[in-house]
Amino acid sequence: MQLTTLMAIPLIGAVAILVLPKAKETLIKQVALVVSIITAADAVRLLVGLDTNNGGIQLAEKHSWIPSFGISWSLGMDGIAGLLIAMATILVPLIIIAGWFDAEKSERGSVKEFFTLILLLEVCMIGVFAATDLFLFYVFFEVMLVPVYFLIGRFGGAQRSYAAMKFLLYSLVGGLFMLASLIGVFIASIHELGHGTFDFTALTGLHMDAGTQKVLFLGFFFAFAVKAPMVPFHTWLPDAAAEATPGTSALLVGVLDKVGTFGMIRYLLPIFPDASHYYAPFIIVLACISIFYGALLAIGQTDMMRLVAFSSVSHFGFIVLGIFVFTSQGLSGSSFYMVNHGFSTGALFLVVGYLASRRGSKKISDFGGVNKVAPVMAGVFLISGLSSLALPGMSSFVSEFLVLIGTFSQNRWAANIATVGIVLAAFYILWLYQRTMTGEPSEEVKSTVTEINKRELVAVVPALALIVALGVFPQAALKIINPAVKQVQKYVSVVDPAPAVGAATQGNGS
Amino acid sequence: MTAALIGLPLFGATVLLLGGRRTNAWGHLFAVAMSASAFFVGVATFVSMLGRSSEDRAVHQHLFDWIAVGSFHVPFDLQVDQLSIAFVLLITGVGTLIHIYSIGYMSHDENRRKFFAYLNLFVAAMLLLVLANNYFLLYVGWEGVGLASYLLISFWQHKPSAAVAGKKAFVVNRVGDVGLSLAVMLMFVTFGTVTFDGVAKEASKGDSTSLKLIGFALLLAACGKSAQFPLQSWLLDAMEGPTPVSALIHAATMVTAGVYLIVRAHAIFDLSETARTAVVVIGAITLLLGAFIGTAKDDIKKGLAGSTMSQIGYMILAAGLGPVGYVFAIFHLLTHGMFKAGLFLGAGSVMHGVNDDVNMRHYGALRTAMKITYVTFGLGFLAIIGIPPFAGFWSKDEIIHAAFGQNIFIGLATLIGAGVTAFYMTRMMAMTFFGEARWEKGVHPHESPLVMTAPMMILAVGSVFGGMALKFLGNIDSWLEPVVGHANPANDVSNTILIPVTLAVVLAGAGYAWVTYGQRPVPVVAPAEVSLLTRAARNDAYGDAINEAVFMRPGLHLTRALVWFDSKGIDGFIAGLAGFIAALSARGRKIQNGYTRSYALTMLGGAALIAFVLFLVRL
Amino acid sequence: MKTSIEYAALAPIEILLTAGVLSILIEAFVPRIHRRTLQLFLVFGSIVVAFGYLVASATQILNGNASVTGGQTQGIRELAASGSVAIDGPGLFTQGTLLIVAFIGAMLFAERSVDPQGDAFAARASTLPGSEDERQFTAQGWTQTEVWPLFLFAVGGMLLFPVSNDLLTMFVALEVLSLPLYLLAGMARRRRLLSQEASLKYFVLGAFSSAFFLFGSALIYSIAGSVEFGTIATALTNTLQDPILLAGIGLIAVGLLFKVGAVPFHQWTPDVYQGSPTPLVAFMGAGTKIAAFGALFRTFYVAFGGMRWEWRPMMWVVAILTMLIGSILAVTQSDIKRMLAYSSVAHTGFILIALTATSPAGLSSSLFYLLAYGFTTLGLFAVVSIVRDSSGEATHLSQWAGLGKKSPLVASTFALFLFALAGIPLTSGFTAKFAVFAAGVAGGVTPLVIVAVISSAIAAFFYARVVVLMFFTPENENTADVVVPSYFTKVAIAVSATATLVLGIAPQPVLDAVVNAGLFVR
Amino acid sequence: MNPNNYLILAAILFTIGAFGVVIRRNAIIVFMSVEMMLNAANLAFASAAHTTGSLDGQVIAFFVMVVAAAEVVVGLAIIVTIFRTRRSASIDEANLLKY
Repeated sequence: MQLTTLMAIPLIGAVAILVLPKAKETLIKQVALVVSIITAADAVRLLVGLDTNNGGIQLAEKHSWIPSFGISWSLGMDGIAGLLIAMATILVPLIIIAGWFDAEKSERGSVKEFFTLILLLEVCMIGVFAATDLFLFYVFFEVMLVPVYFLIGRFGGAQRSYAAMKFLLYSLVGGLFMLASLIGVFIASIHELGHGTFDFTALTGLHMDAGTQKVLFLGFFFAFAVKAPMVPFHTWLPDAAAEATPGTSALLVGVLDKVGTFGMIRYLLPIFPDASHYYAPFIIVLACISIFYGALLAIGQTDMMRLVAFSSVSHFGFIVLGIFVFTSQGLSGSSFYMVNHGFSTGALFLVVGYLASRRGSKKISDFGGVNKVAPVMAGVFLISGLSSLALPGMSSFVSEFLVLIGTFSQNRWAANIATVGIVLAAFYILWLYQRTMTGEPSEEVKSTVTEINKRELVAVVPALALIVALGVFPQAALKIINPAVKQVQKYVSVVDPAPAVGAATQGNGS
Repeated sequence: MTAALIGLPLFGATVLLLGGRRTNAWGHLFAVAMSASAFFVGVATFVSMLGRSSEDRAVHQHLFDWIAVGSFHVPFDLQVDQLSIAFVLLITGVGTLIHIYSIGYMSHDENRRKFFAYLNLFVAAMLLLVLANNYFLLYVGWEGVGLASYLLISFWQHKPSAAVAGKKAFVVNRVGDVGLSLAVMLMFVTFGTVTFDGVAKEASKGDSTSLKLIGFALLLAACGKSAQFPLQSWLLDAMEGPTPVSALIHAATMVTAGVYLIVRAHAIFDLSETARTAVVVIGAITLLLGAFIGTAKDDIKKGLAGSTMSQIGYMILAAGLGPVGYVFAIFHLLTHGMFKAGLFLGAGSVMHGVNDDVNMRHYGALRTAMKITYVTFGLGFLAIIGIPPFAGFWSKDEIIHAAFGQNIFIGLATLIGAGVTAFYMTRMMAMTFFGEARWEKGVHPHESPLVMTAPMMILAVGSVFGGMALKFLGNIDSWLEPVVGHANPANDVSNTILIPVTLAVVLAGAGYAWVTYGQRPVPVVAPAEVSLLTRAARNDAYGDAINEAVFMRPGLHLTRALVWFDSKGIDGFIAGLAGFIAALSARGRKIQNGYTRSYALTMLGGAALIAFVLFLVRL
Repeated sequence: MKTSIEYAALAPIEILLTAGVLSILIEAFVPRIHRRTLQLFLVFGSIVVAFGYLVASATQILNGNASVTGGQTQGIRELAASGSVAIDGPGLFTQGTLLIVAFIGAMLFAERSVDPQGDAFAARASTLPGSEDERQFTAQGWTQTEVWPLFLFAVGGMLLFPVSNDLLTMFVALEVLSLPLYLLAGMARRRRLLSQEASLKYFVLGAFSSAFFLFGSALIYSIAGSVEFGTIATALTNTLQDPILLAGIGLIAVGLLFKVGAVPFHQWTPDVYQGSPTPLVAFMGAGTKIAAFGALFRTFYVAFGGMRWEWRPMMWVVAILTMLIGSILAVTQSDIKRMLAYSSVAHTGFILIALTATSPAGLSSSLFYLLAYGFTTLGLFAVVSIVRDSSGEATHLSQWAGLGKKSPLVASTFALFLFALAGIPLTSGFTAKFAVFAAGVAGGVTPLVIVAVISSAIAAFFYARVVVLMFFTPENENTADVVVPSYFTKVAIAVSATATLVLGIAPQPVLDAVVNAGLFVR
Repeated sequence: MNPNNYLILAAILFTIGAFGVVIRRNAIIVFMSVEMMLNAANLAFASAAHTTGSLDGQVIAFFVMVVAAAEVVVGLAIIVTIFRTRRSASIDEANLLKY
């Protein structure tokens, strides 16, 4: 019941806020904050409690829900899910602190509504990573859309309805195709087991023929590729990220999009091993395209939020790349990447949000010389940026390099191409810094952009601290991830390629 | 012990950065203390090494397992061997001097604390670079120094030129880093390990292709960091940074990291003829190119930067010569570290005296105004052009000698380089300290305070005796032998002929420069109508122009095209799809025309359709 | 065969029809002031009693002779009224659903505090629109209680329709349920011209379609020599290839597909939905669909089950057309009732997938779908009926802008129903869709499921658009108001919303019920 | 004689009726066309009853007449209301509801 309890905490918080009177805004905020902190603490507790020798699902719990469809409320987590849950739950309080005053700004939504939605979203985020029943996963996958839809549409910027609509329709369409495949899997399980089931472990045991796998794979992959987002299904992200409040964007890109890549590791590879192998080459190509495409478009952006969004497209290219090379380094790297990217992009979105809210504009050209008027702000911005361009010493570097080396040992060309991506990353981040932070501040900047305040600092520092800490001691996370990754490799029956000469003895290759 | 080396300056940086304004008052002193104590730790380590026999001088320190995924194991281990300690002393020694110098140089800057924090950060990163025991950990230091260099070059961020220069340095370095990443990956897939020892042990088993590729990748990395052709362009812009930075990072230490890398990876290069040749060629090109650029610069720092390029070209070339060259590469690296740092500090002192004017055409006759600077700079000058017995002579001459041993053309390249070096250094000397005063009005040249001149003097001492000390006291080649293997100079051209020849060339170059710039008056504004060559040299041999034309402009066009494609192409397609459905809907509604009879007709049609399908199936 | 009428088994139908007769008498003899109260007692009473009777008999017979075959309880199998009425699991379940729908529908009919002038129906249907006496009647606050007998007969017909086991009974039931609806459609209190037009179109086309049905039955009769489903089924097995037979099937299909509003027999739907009084639309939209689908399933599973290979392709075509055209045409609608009408067409298409699957799963899933859909429809139109401006219901979408600000509760409830239609998980709509799609894939009609997925994607757009209007668009001067209804509507909405959620979150009991309902009796 | 001819005749009548509905504007005539279709069905039933030798068909015919009568009542009621409102029995004039 531990995971159910974990999910119950924010849910109760949401209900509590619902019953609170609309006017008691501060109280509402405090409740939301406290609840989210408790949730985070509990999530971390569970994560630490994980047995690092066991790659399987832990803390498993299972309660029958809709027996006629073999659906059960079954939760559990392996290292990957655990880390992602911890990441998400840690991010939420930061978002709440950062967005302390975001709700007041909107003339539509109320504070009460805002924080209720955030907490409900947190419930879904935990659920989607903790679900070990494919159907349950799908339910959270879809239900998640609703709070985000309202968060964007009610609290977003000028183009919010358009952005919210685009986001919803993209995700729904993806989800519908996933639903079709989902049913396909269900039927397949009926044919093989005699009774339909959505239980993850049971599904991994199916022996679907390659043809069926290839077809069903596509439905899932489409949904995940839209979520992830991979080129060419990415166009919803920049709009959504640019229109939503910084906190929402951080959650959207930092956590929700991970559902796509998480789904690939957790469901695509184990349930459709043959299809995964069959499609891997195409997906690797797609990933490489995403890396470059995202980076180049990030360079071409004039809006900071959009720039960050496109940089994420590039980052997701790396994650997907690492997943579909099937090597332990690639998979671990991608899993670790998901966590780091959550923190770094989250921090970046928040800082950009601070700037935008001060200057009243997200346009890069409206800034410049911020370093002079708000050095600490500039510093935080730079650190977030550096973590996004994977500077050694930051956790993002470790994960990115793991992905690259994992790719290299499997597919040199992809690795070579992807490696060039790190140059572009350096360019778009530092160019952004140069254009916004350096030079002589304009009058508007001088008058509007004030130094980062304590609250805002408190919101980003933990994320950055974690990035650095995990950069120096990545093993802390990796030792949780590795066993889970080995499990995944077993599902796709892949062994790491041995080095050309000697030295294979050291280390545990496969 | 070893960890402390890195820890102290890192601690300094952390305190100063997190401490904020509170540390403004004592920040710079604290930083100096950290750097100095690191130096003393280094010395202590060195002494303790001397106490041991050459085999077990190397010290390894296991801190913790950094990364372990599958068979990819990277320990967070440090190692101090004869090669590293040389660097440690150079970095901490010169570093500390420059820290001290900066106290004076940056005294008026409101961000001085930050400056010292960055300096400490740099020292820490550079030490990690040379103390790591594997290529991947080295990578961390490698980009760490890149970051420090970025921060320090664009330290005066309000100057757009500085900001741009910093970004350029980092990005170009990233290009080099691609090489390092690829090298690490190749090592991992070929040997299954990325530790220095591991690779060295397995190297012999590696196939020639992989070895060659690794070599090339490492060379690319070296080019990026050490501003070698074709990645040299950033170094000249890097002079936007405060002069101490140029002295420490862009002359003495960081830019030589490439040399360190190649020497470190000697196991690879020993086995790959092709890779070595590539290194030599790159080195040769750069040493000429750099020298060439140096000849036409009126900006004293840019002139020195060009010279740095060319001097590092020498080192790279030497490193490319294989076992015979490694030692001399490091040898020259160390001497160069001393005299070039001295020269830069001198330049800084000069600028300090003339209100930060860098244009040598506004100098002249400064020898009277700032004596100490004149003397120290002069000694550095003698050292770099290789007049015996000054430091440069010993190291450079060895390289030239070894080069001739390798191949006559390479030898000639080094020889010419020596001549050109003499030319542009003499030119610089003449334009700065001799001739008539061409000072801007309102400029009253004055000597710098002791806090600045003292380091210059110490370094001047180094430029005088450094070479001899290393050669005879330290007898460096035998010292480094356990690391880089034994050098056996099988040489047909004997030094007895070569030394005079070299000297002659050097003197010729110097003499020509003296005649042109020492005797005749120097125009205050650079003459416009000059030979194509001079123009090319002034424009850094069009390095930027080429980058601009080959990468930047096409890149930006591509970006614009993609942005258009993203909105019009991909998004347009989706929007088109939606529009299409909407249009269908708008058309389809019209069928619903409100006339009951037409509805009935539709039903009849439907009945017909149904009947049709039913009968169709039956057939 | 012995001629007998099992009154017990037919009790619900009898109760409702008797109630109908009684309520006519009330109209005739009870003074006006007492009529309404009496009628309400009669209506709700009869429905409740009928429902109780239904449940009782169902459980009692289930416990009695529930024969377990093939792991699945075959449910109740009994032929009543000399085989012209089939009392079996699916039939009873459909009847139960219909009675629930009728009950909630009746509450909406009874609502009289949303419209200041009275209830949703014209004070006097006979008066000319805009005429002097209409004004007077309205002024005197007269209301028509004639709607109740019509309502009761319609319910009676609906109850009979899905259980009728021969073509004649089915035809009669069809007319009994349709004729009152034709009249009710024309009785709107406001916008009477539209209402009357709707009534006319509904009537003419309805009669037209029932003529098709009847002629089809005649053709079948001429082949099978009987109109009784069981006999037809056996008779047809040897004369598969007869063109007359195919023609008969086709014509019957036309008649029934018209009632469920399948393309290309759907064109009455938008006009009637838009023109008719909203309470009626709620009741008719849910009830007719349920009853008609019950009949459709029975006819094609029992009578023509043997020749599914003949008629399945035809259903493929119809289903595809229905799903696509329904959702595509809804995209550009600007009137909320009209938009919902088109969406109802699309949903018909989804249920047709279950029909085409021709499997037990198809049957049970459609039963669940109809129940879920019934609640959602009632809820939707109940909300529509309380969103009004001075001239009556505000059905133009632009008037819904910013409704979320004006009345968050109502708006969110409506959003819930819309999400259910769009098939967002944790709402009944999703469970239903999943069940039907699963049945479809299992039944080998995967392409239909793909089409369904695509059309759901299209449909998502216009559902989301309403949410955007209500919540993201600032309110303007012609934003409608939400009137506070009496408990009738409140409860109706509350019940529908609860059901929509429960069927989404804890659908298992109902799923068990539809599975245990078993198959049709032959 | 061949009983199928009756069916054919019925079919012809049915078709005439159907086309009547589509072609004629006057609501009354449209309505009569519908009745004609119903009666075509009746004819078919009666003749089929003869061929199959079961009386059901003829009984059904009676049922249908009753139903038709009921339909007439409702139909005329509606049509008359429309007529009184619009002063015209043309079915085409009632097309406010469309698209």
